[in-house]
Amino acid sequence: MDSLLNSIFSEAFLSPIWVSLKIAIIAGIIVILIGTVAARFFARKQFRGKAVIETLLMLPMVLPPTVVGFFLIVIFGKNSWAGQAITWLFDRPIIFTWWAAVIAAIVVAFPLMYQSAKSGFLAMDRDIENAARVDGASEWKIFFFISIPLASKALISGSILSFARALGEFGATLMFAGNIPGETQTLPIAIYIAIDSGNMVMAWLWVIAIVTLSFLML
Amino acid sequence: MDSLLNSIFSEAFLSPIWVSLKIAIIAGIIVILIGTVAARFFARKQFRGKAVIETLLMLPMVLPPTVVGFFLIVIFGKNSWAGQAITWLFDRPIIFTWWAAVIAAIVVAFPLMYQSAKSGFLAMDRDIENAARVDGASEWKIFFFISIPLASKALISGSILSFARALGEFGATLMFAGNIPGETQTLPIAIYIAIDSGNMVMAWLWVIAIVTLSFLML
Amino acid sequence: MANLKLQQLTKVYNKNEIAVKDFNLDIKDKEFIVFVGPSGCGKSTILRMVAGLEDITHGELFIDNQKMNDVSSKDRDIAMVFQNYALYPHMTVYQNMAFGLKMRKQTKTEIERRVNEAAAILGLKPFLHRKPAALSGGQRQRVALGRAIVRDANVFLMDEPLSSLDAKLRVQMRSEIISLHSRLQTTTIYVTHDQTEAMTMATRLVVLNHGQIQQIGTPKEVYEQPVNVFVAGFIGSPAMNFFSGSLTASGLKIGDQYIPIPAGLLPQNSSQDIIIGVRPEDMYIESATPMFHTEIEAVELLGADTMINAGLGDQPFTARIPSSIAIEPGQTLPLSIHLNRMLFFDSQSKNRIF
Amino acid sequence: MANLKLQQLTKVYNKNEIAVKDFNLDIKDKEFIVFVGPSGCGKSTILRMVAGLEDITHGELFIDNQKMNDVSSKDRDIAMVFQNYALYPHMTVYQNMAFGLKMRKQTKTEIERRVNEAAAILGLKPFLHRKPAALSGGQRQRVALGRAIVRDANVFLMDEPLSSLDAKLRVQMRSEIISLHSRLQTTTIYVTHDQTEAMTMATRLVVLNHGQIQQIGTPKEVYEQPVNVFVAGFIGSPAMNFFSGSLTASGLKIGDQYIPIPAGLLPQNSSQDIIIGVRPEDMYIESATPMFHTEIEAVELLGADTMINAGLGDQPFTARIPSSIAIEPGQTLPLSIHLNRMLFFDSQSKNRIF
Repeated sequence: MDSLLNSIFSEAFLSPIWVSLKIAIIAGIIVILIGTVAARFFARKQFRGKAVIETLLMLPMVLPPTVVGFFLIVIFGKNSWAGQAITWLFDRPIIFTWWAAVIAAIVVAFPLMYQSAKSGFLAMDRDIENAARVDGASEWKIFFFISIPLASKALISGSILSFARALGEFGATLMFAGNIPGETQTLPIAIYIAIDSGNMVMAWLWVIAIVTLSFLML
Repeated sequence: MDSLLNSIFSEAFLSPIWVSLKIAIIAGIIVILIGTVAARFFARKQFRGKAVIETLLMLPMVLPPTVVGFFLIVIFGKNSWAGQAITWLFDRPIIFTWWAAVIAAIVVAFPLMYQSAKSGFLAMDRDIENAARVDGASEWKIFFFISIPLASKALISGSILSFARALGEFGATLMFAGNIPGETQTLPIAIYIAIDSGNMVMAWLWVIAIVTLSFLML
Repeated sequence: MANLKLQQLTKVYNKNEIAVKDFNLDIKDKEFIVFVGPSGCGKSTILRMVAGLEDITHGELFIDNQKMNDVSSKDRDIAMVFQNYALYPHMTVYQNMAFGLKMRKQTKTEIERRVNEAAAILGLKPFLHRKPAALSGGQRQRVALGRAIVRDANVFLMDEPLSSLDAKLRVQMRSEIISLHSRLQTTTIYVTHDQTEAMTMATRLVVLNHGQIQQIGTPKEVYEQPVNVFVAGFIGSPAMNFFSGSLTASGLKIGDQYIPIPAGLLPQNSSQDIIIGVRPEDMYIESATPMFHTEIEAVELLGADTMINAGLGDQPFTARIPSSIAIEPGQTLPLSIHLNRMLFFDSQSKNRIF
Repeated sequence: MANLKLQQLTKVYNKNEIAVKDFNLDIKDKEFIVFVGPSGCGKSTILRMVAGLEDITHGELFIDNQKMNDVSSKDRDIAMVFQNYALYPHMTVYQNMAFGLKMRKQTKTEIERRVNEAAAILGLKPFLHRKPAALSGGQRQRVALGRAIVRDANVFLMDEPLSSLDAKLRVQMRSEIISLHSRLQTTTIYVTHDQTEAMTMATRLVVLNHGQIQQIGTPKEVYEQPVNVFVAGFIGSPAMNFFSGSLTASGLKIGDQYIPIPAGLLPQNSSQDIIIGVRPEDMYIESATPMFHTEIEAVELLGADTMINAGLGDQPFTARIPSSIAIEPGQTLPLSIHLNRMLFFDSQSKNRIF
C-alpha cells in the first residue's frame, strides 16, 4: 500500500500526466481555433481546388499514425526545407522535442474538429445568418453572435473529440517526438513502455489517469 | 536501382503487406457485418441500458490505442477468465498471435462502422420501412431490401473508414499482438521499426504501399 | 372490401400521455371515412393503430369481424398512402408498385398485369422506369396511390396524402382520389387536417380534437348542425363567426346591439348567456330593413367573393359578399343575417343548444 | 419609406441557368407589391437580389434613386421576413427583436421602447422572455414580423412568410399583415405562390413565370383582364375553365356544342381557332333558356358553395353553384354562361385577344 502511494506521488508517475496535459491543452486550443475558422470558411465558400485542400486536411484521419509520423519526420526532418528553417531559427531541430509532440497532436486532432465543426455549420439554416446580415450585422459579428452559438453543439463535441484524440495520440508522437521522460513521454507512450517492461502497476495507474482525464472532459 | 528492385520483391518487404491485408480484410468483414446489424438494432429499438452498451461499444474510438491495447491484454491475458478459456481451447494463449491482431483491429474499427451505419439508419424516413411492412414484407426482407439499400451510402463510407482504421491500427496491435515478422508485423509496425532503425528506403516503400492500399479502397 | 370496427381504441404514450381515448367507430364496407382535426388531435395515431404500425394500448380493432390487435401489419391486408409518399427511392416506379405483390408471392405475369393496369388508371405509363427522384410532386403522389391500389387490399388508409402538394395540385388530386374510390369501392380511412378535403371527400367524417371524437356525420350534417363550438369553428372557411350575447324574450343582445328575432327561432329553456354562431355567407347587405349598420374595417378580394371584416356590438366578424358589389374600407354598410341559419351554443359547455 | 426601381434585373446561375430575365418594375413609396407565381418562377430570387443576399448578374437596383448593386445587405436599410422565420433560436423573443437595433447601435432605452411597442402591436408581450422553440407556429411568425417592424426600415421584404402555417392561421396572419401595412405604410415586396394571398394582400401584383413578368396590375385587373392563359389559369380558385373552340359569325363551336353569342361580345379579326376562358362562378343553372345541358360527373360540397364537374362539348369544366341547390352526380343540368364575362385567347400565342 505504501509503495502504491509512493508510486502515485512519484515524479516518474506524475511526469507523463503533466506532459500529456500540456501537449493536449495547447494542441487542443490551436485545433479548436483554427478548426472552427477553417470549417466555417470551407462550409460557406466555393472555389477551385477546395476539394484538394479539404482532402489534404482530412488525410491524417485516414492514414495510419505511423505514416503520419513518417511524413512529419520527412517534412520537418533535418534535410527538409522546413527542418532547416527551424534549425536556423531555433538553433536546434524540432524532431524529438516537446514542440514535435504538439505538432503531432495538432495534425491528428485537426480533422476531427474540422469535420465536426463543418457539419455543424452546414446543418444550420443559412437564412438565420442572412437574417442577421439584413439586420445589419457585419460578417465577423455574424460569425460570433450567430454561427458559433448555433453550431455550438457540434463545436463542443468536436472539441471533446479532438482533445481526446490529442491526449491519446501515440504512434506519430512516438516516431516524431520520441520517448523522452519529462519532455515527450506522454501517457499513452508511458503505458506502452510500462507494459513492455512488465510494470503492470504503473500501467494500471496511468490507464486510470488517462481515462479519468478523458472523462473529466465530458 | 537494382537494390531497390531487390527490396521490393524481397520477402522482408512483402510480408508486412500480406499480414496487414489479411488482418484488415478479415477484421473488416466481421466489423461490417456485426456493425450493420448492431447499428440497425440500436437505431430502431429502445430499451433500458441501451446507452451504457452503446457507450462501451464506442469507447475504443475515444480511448488512446495503448489503453485499448492495455485492456485487451488484461481481458485476454493469461490470468483472465477469457484468456484461460482460450488457452484451454487452443492450447496456447491468444496474445502475440495473428488472431490478436485481428481482434485489436476489430475493436478499434467497430465504432467507426457502427457510428456511420447508425446515422445512416437514423437518417432514413422510417415510413419507407413502414410502407414495406404494410406491403407485406417480413422484418428480414425489410432489412435487406429497404434498410440496407437506403443506408448504402453510410454503410459504404463506414466500411471504408473502418477498413482504413483496421489497416492503419498500430498502438493496440503492437502491444497485444507484438511485432512478429510474418505473423503480426503489420505495415504500420514495419514502418515504425524501419524508421527506428534508420532504414528510410524501406520506410518509404512501405508508406507508399499502405497509402496505395488505402486509395485502392476508394 | 371490408368493414371495420374500432372499439374503445386508446393510445397512451410513456405511461401517461393520452393520444387517443376511447375511440369508437363502425366503418361500413365501401365507406370513405375522413378523420379531420387540428394537428396533434390523434387522427394519425388511430390510422397507424389500424395499420399495425403502432401498438394498441387498450381497446379492440376488428377488420371483417376478426380481431386484429395482435396481427402484424404485413398480415392485415391493408394498403396505405403515407404523408411524405414514403416511396422506395432506390426502386423504379414499376418496382415500387410491384413490391407489395412480390412480397405476397404473385406470379410475374399477374404482377405485370396489375401494375400496368394501375399505371394506366393513374397516367403513370410513361414513367414506369423512372426513379421517384426524377418525378414531380404530383407524379410521386400518384405512384404512392398506385402502390396502394395494385395491392387490391381490403382497406385503404391515407395519412394526409395531399399535404405536401401545392394548392392547385391538391384540388386536382382530391378529385382523382374521389373518382378512384367511386371506381374501386374500397373501404377507405383518410386522415387530414384540412377541412376542405374532409368536406369534399368524405361519405362520413369524424371530427377529432384532443384524441376524442367531437362529431361523426356526413359533411352536410357536420356543416349545418355542428354539435359544439369546436366543430362549428373548425369546419368551414372562412370560419364561422361567434358572438357572445344574451337572450331576451323577443331577441338577442350582442354588446350594445339589439336584434329582434321571432320566438320560434330562439332556443328555449336556455340560460341567458349564449354564444351565437353565424357563417360568413349567411350575412348579406340589405338596404331596406337592415338588422344593423357597421363600418367596414378591411376588405379582402377573393376573385368571385369579397370578404369584409367589421364589428357587431364591438365583436369582430367576417362576412362574404359577391365581388360585384364594390366596397371600400371605412364605408358603413347595412347588414342582415339569415335568421334561420343562426346557431346557438351554451356559453358554459360550448355545446349547441339550437 | 422608399421607392424602388428594378431595371433589367437578371440572374444567371452557373453561367447558363437563367433564373430571372430582364425584370423591370417601379415600386412607389407605400405600395404593397406581391410577386406571385409557381415555384421556380424566380420570385424569391428577385427578392433576395433586392435584399443583397444574391448578387445581381445584370441590371440595376435603385432604392430611393440610389444604386444598390454593390451595397452590402447590412447597409441597405431593409427588413426581411423569411420563409421559415429564420429566428435566432438561441435568443429570446426580446433579443430576437432587439438584435437589429443593437447592430445599428441604438441606445438601450430606444431599443426597449421600440421592442415593447412592436410586441404590443403583435400581442407578443407575454412571450418576450421565451425562446423561439417554446412558441407556436403563429407566434414565431409574429416574432419574425416583429423583428422586421422594430427596425423601422425603408423597405419590407417578405418571402412566403405564411407558407408554413396551417390554413386557419394563414387567413388570420394575412389580415394582420394587411392591417400592419396600412398602419406603418412601409413599402413592401411580398412573395408568394398562393394566388389567394396575392389577390387579398396586394395593392399591385406581379405575376411571374419562368423568370419573366407575365402581368403587372391590381388584383381586380389581373383577375378580370388576365393578359394570357397562364395568368388566367393561375389566378383564381378553382381555376378558370378553358375550352378550345372555333369562332363562327354569330357564335362559338365547342366540340359538337354550338353557343350563339351576340356579335359585340365576340373578338374581331381573330383566327378561327380560339381558347375560351370561363370562371367557375360565371356559369349558372338556368331552367328557362339554358345554353346547354350536361350530365354532372362529380359534386364537391364546400360549405356555402358546391363545385360541380361536368363536360361541355366533351371538354371538362368546373362550375360553382350555391349549396342550397341539391345536386347528385349523374343528374342532367341546364346551364348558362355569363356571356359578358367570357374571355378569349389566341390558340397560338395564348394571349388574350378579347
